[in-house]
Amino acid sequence: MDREKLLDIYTRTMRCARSDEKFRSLIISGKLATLYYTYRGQELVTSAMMAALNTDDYLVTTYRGQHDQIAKGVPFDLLYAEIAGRETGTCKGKGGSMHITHPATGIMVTTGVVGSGLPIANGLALSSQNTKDGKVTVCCFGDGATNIGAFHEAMNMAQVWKLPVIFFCQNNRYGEHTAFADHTKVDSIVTRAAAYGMKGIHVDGNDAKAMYAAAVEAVDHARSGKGPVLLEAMCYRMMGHFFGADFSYMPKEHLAEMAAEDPLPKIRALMLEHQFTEAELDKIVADIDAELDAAAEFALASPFPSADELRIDVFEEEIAA
Amino acid sequence: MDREKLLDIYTRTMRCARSDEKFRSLIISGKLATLYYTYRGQELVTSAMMAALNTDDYLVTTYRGQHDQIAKGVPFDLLYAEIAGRETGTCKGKGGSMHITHPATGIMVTTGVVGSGLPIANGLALSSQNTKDGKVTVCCFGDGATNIGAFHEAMNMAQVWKLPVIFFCQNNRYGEHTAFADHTKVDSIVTRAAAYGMKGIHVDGNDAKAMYAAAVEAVDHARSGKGPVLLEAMCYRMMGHFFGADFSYMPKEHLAEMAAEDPLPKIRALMLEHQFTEAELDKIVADIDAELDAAAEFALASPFPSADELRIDVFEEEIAA
Amino acid sequence: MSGKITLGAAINRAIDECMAADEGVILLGEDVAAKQGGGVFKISAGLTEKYGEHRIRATPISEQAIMGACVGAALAGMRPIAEIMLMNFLTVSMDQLVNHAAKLRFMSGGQTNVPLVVRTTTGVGVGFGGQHSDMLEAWFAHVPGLKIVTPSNPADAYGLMKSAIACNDPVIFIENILSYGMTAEIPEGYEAPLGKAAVAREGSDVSLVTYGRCVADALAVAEELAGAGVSVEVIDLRTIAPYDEETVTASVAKTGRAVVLHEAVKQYGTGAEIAARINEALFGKLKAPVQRLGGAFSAVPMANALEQAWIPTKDGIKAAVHATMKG
Amino acid sequence: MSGKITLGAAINRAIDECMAADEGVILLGEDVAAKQGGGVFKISAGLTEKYGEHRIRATPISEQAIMGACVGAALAGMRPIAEIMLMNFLTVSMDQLVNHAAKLRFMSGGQTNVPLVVRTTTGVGVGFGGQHSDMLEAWFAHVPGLKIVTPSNPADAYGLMKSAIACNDPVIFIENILSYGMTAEIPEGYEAPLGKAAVAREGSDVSLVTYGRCVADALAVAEELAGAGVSVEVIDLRTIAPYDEETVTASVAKTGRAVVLHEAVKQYGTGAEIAARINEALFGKLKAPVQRLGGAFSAVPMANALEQAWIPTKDGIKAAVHATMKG
Ligand SMILES: Cc1ncc(C[n+]2csc(CCOP(=O)(O)OP(=O)(O)O)c2C)c(N)n1
Ligand SMILES: Cc1ncc(C[n+]2csc(CCOP(=O)(O)OP(=O)(O)O)c2C)c(N)n1
Ligand SMILES: [Mg+2]
Ligand SMILES: [Mg+2]
Repeated sequence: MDREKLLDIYTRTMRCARSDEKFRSLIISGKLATLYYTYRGQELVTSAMMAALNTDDYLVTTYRGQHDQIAKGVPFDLLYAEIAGRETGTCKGKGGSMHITHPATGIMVTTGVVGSGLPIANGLALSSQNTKDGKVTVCCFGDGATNIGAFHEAMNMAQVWKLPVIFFCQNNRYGEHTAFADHTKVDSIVTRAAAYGMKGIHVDGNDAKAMYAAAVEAVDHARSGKGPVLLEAMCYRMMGHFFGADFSYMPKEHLAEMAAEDPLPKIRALMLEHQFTEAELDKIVADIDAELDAAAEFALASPFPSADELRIDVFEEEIAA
Repeated sequence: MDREKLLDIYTRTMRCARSDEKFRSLIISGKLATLYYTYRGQELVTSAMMAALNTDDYLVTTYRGQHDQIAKGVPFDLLYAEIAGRETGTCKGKGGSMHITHPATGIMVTTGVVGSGLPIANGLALSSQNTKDGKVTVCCFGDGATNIGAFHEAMNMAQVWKLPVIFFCQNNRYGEHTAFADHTKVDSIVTRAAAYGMKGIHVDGNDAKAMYAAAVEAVDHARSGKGPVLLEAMCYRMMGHFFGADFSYMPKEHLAEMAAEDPLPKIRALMLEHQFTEAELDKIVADIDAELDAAAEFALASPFPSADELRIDVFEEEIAA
Repeated sequence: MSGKITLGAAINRAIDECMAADEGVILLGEDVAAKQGGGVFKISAGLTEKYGEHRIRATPISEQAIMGACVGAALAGMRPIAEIMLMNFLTVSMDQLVNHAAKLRFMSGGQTNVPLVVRTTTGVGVGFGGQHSDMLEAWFAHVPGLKIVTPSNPADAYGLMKSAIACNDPVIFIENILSYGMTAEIPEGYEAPLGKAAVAREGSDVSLVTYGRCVADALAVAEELAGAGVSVEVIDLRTIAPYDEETVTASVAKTGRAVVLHEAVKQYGTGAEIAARINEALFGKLKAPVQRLGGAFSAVPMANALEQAWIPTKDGIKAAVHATMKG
Repeated sequence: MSGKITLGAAINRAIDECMAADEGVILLGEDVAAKQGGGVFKISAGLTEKYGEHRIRATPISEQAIMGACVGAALAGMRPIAEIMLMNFLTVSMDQLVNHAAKLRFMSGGQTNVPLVVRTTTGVGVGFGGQHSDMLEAWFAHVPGLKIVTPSNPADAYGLMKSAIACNDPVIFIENILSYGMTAEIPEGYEAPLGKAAVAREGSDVSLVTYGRCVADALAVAEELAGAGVSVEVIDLRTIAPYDEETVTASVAKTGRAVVLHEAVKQYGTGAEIAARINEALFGKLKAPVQRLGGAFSAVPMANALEQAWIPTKDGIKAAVHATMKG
């Protein structure tokens, strides 16, 4: 992997990491009251994936997908305004953190219903297949989502039609409070690809090089018309199901393993190995923090949507007051 | 397989076969007007399966499950009355051919919604697991049903809980007008068992000995507490999706292959091999036909349900007129 | 475009014309392609030959995936038509339809929209029993973001389908198995805009508000009662929701009497909302209580004897009209 | 049983007592067992320790399988409770609930029945947005075979849950996230039978018919208006469907004025059926048009500013009551 790409992945990773810090500090300080599904521990898996995509490739993600959206390129100011419920947000405050949409960066759907993104991703990919626009669609979801019917139906249909879609399972080993081994009796989600005759890739998502290589392999496969891919990236959810939620149900051994696999120190070490200087890295982080401060300020200073918005966007035509 | 068991399987098979003939003749002659999903070609697979069960084991089947119900033991007279929409039917005529229920022979649900039987079968098996009543639950469904979400959710849950349930896929190679290869990109449904860590068995359902051995293996596994089994029995749907429906979409080669695999001549030949005489076999068929004639007569002579039935069985308490 | 055609053929013609005009119009559903014979009810017969399997896509039995794929394709700018074989099977795809198709325009603040048509058929009186006959339009009417239409005749089947495909929001297009065979000529350039009811028959004594297959019964009853000196105005809503309240209110304001009729279960059916609004709009001006007619409060029974007792009959409709005349 | 407890704890107590009394009572749902902390809302806390993992079963994320397993267990004679974390997720299990749980008693001619309780929670005002806040009771009220209850206070949460578990037919038990914290003492041996409304406050001028979380707002408004000389009778339906029409009709017959209030979207909500029946029962006897209040006609917005504008407010309720007093 060349230094430029590594820098790209590092930058996306730190944008995710710093934003997560920022959101949590805004919530703790009471400046922001919102349900926030922190993705702490999953910054690198998605950054390496998005670094293998074009901006106009489609993304479908979940309530926990702020890292996916940031790595895909959603502007901080619009994201922060949306999560703060302001009219300047990506969705005028109507969607909120669970429903970020930003077509300009290919973010077509963020769903709060587990597994529901996969069938929709097929439709985006179907349109690319018919219009030959060359796009691939990446659909992010978790390990727990692989036990719901929509996953199964979408996997099979994608393979039947050889759709250019990548089912990107960020296996963080927990679905809410339930450990992977308690909801699934196979060692790896990728086993399920075989049930559809689909290409499957299993990778340690916190290994930047392996993760990026897997992402490129998946994207090349899908973009070249060879069909869908199930890409399972192993990672950890380093906090509770949502920020503030207790996670005492995680065993000590798991917490220790998790701490050892924290992607942030790992990627920083990798950068230094590649002759990036501490100063260079700190500068990147400082710039991101400045951008985040401005975004938060913009968001919190923005007006709330007016009640008229309840009559707008229900249908194309506005509903009479 | 001992002669007695073979005779048992033959008898069940012929009960299915003769009843199918009878229904079709009643429909053709205009004596009966109903939507009838003939199972022609699938008589043996289910007879060998049911011969491995006890009468009080649970059965869940589909709109096409008349053969499953007959092989399980539902009395002809109640079955015919139900399908004729009479108050003397298993369900007082309220259910009809798609919803035969007969708890006395373990027939708990017949569903018209593809795939919906599997989650329900888990519940029946769960009750056996908790009450330790020693029963196993057999759930019949087709190849097409294996692409719907309910199949996936039920398979995974059954394995997570090691439920005493047998998912009995009668792979007749078509889902309505769609050929197996056009809706599924794996050679065999049993491949999917591995996606759940479940035991899977694939068998030529028209080979009586192999089919019965597979059924026994599955039942022993489930009943002994080792967990669920996905049993895929290959067979053919020798007519259209429902009786009278065109099936010109089936390729010539398929029709030829199908004719060569007709289970009825095959099992008769097998009986003769086992020193049963033509006379013995004909006597069995004659007795079945007599029973069927009586059943049809009983059904068609029975009264229609009264309109009051619309207020009964909605809730436990009758609805006021 | 001359000569009588069936209601089924009228739907096929509308889809055909839209597919010819716009590459983005596609059809997804079980058995819909040529290889499977153009659908169980043959509504898409002949379309694969013209537009190819990439636009007429026969699917696995996967209603969630069908609906979801259509939602995604619509988000990307296509105009997908999802065929859900029977209305009861919509129960399998409610999440995609209700939590996604209906809400994405709103939740995205108008950045995306879902120009989707969901074709589905159903109907009581076919002998399909409890899991294949339900009319569930009241559920969808309760969901902001969804439009629901149903044709009572071939011309409207053609016109409403063209309007539904042209609509930039999700539209549920309800077909009735028993209506497929109705034949009529489609007037050249016939149009049936969404949200506009049709006065199927003018009258002065009682307004009979209905839609879909029931319209035929309503017209038959109106004809018969005309003989008996009762003038019944029949309103065919065509768009079930959001419905043409203006036309309904105007009619009832004129007659002072209303009967609301549908095949769906009466309780909590669309008739409840229509009756409630009539009462709100014309409080004190009605000559009699609004009469509501609908299916019985039970699952649809399979036995023909019971099924016929389940649906509103012409005699029942007559009785309801007479009841309003007492006031 | 003395001392104040929360509504959540009251539900837990009812389930606990039923589990102690009957081996057949089991609970299935995501994260419900001890290992997962007794559910996201901790309603099943402590039960696994008492009754074991074979009766308190944490499930994979599979609502169809959860509902189906409960249907099957119920058919076999158990009394399962399905916890569907949030009401919107019922959209994933509609087939099992509507085509199976609700219909099997009827379709089997009474040979089988489904003593199932579906627990689910929801609520507007929590900031959960478009896919986690819906009130869908009107859908289920339209389905013959289903009963729907919702408690407005801890005592009824306890009493209704015990009645629901004892019922031999499927009951949907709707909880409201914002009500879990309400505290009260549960009277010794308190009972809340299905199908019986409660007159939460007697009054003579206007009948305010509502249920669930809205009851608290209704009572607050009634108290306030009492000062202004308007006597409001508050009816808490408790069983949303089939509802206690006798109590509602008697109350409105007395007051001559009615306001129907719920959090669900107003259009095609349960209020439409209730208003329609009030008009049918008391035609010509009402002093004013029945007023209906419900959620706005849009998806539930996430922004708090919009969410507060979406739900019926106390001011809105007051205005509706005053509107009826004009008549
Ligand atoms: C259909 C459905 N059921 C339940 C939920 C509640 N829920 C929200 S997140 C979640 C866990 C999902 O786990 P996983 O798929 O592993 O994703 P992660 O949260 O770990 O990223 C659950 C059960 C939901 N949103 N949708
Ligand atoms: C959810 C659902 N979708 C569609 C249908 C319509 N339908 C009835 S039978 C059938 C084909 C089922 O094929 P398979 O599972 O192979 O069973 P077989 O009919 O071959 O026995 C379909 C699509 C249905 N009943 N339920
Ligand atoms: Mg997870
Ligand atoms: Mg088949």
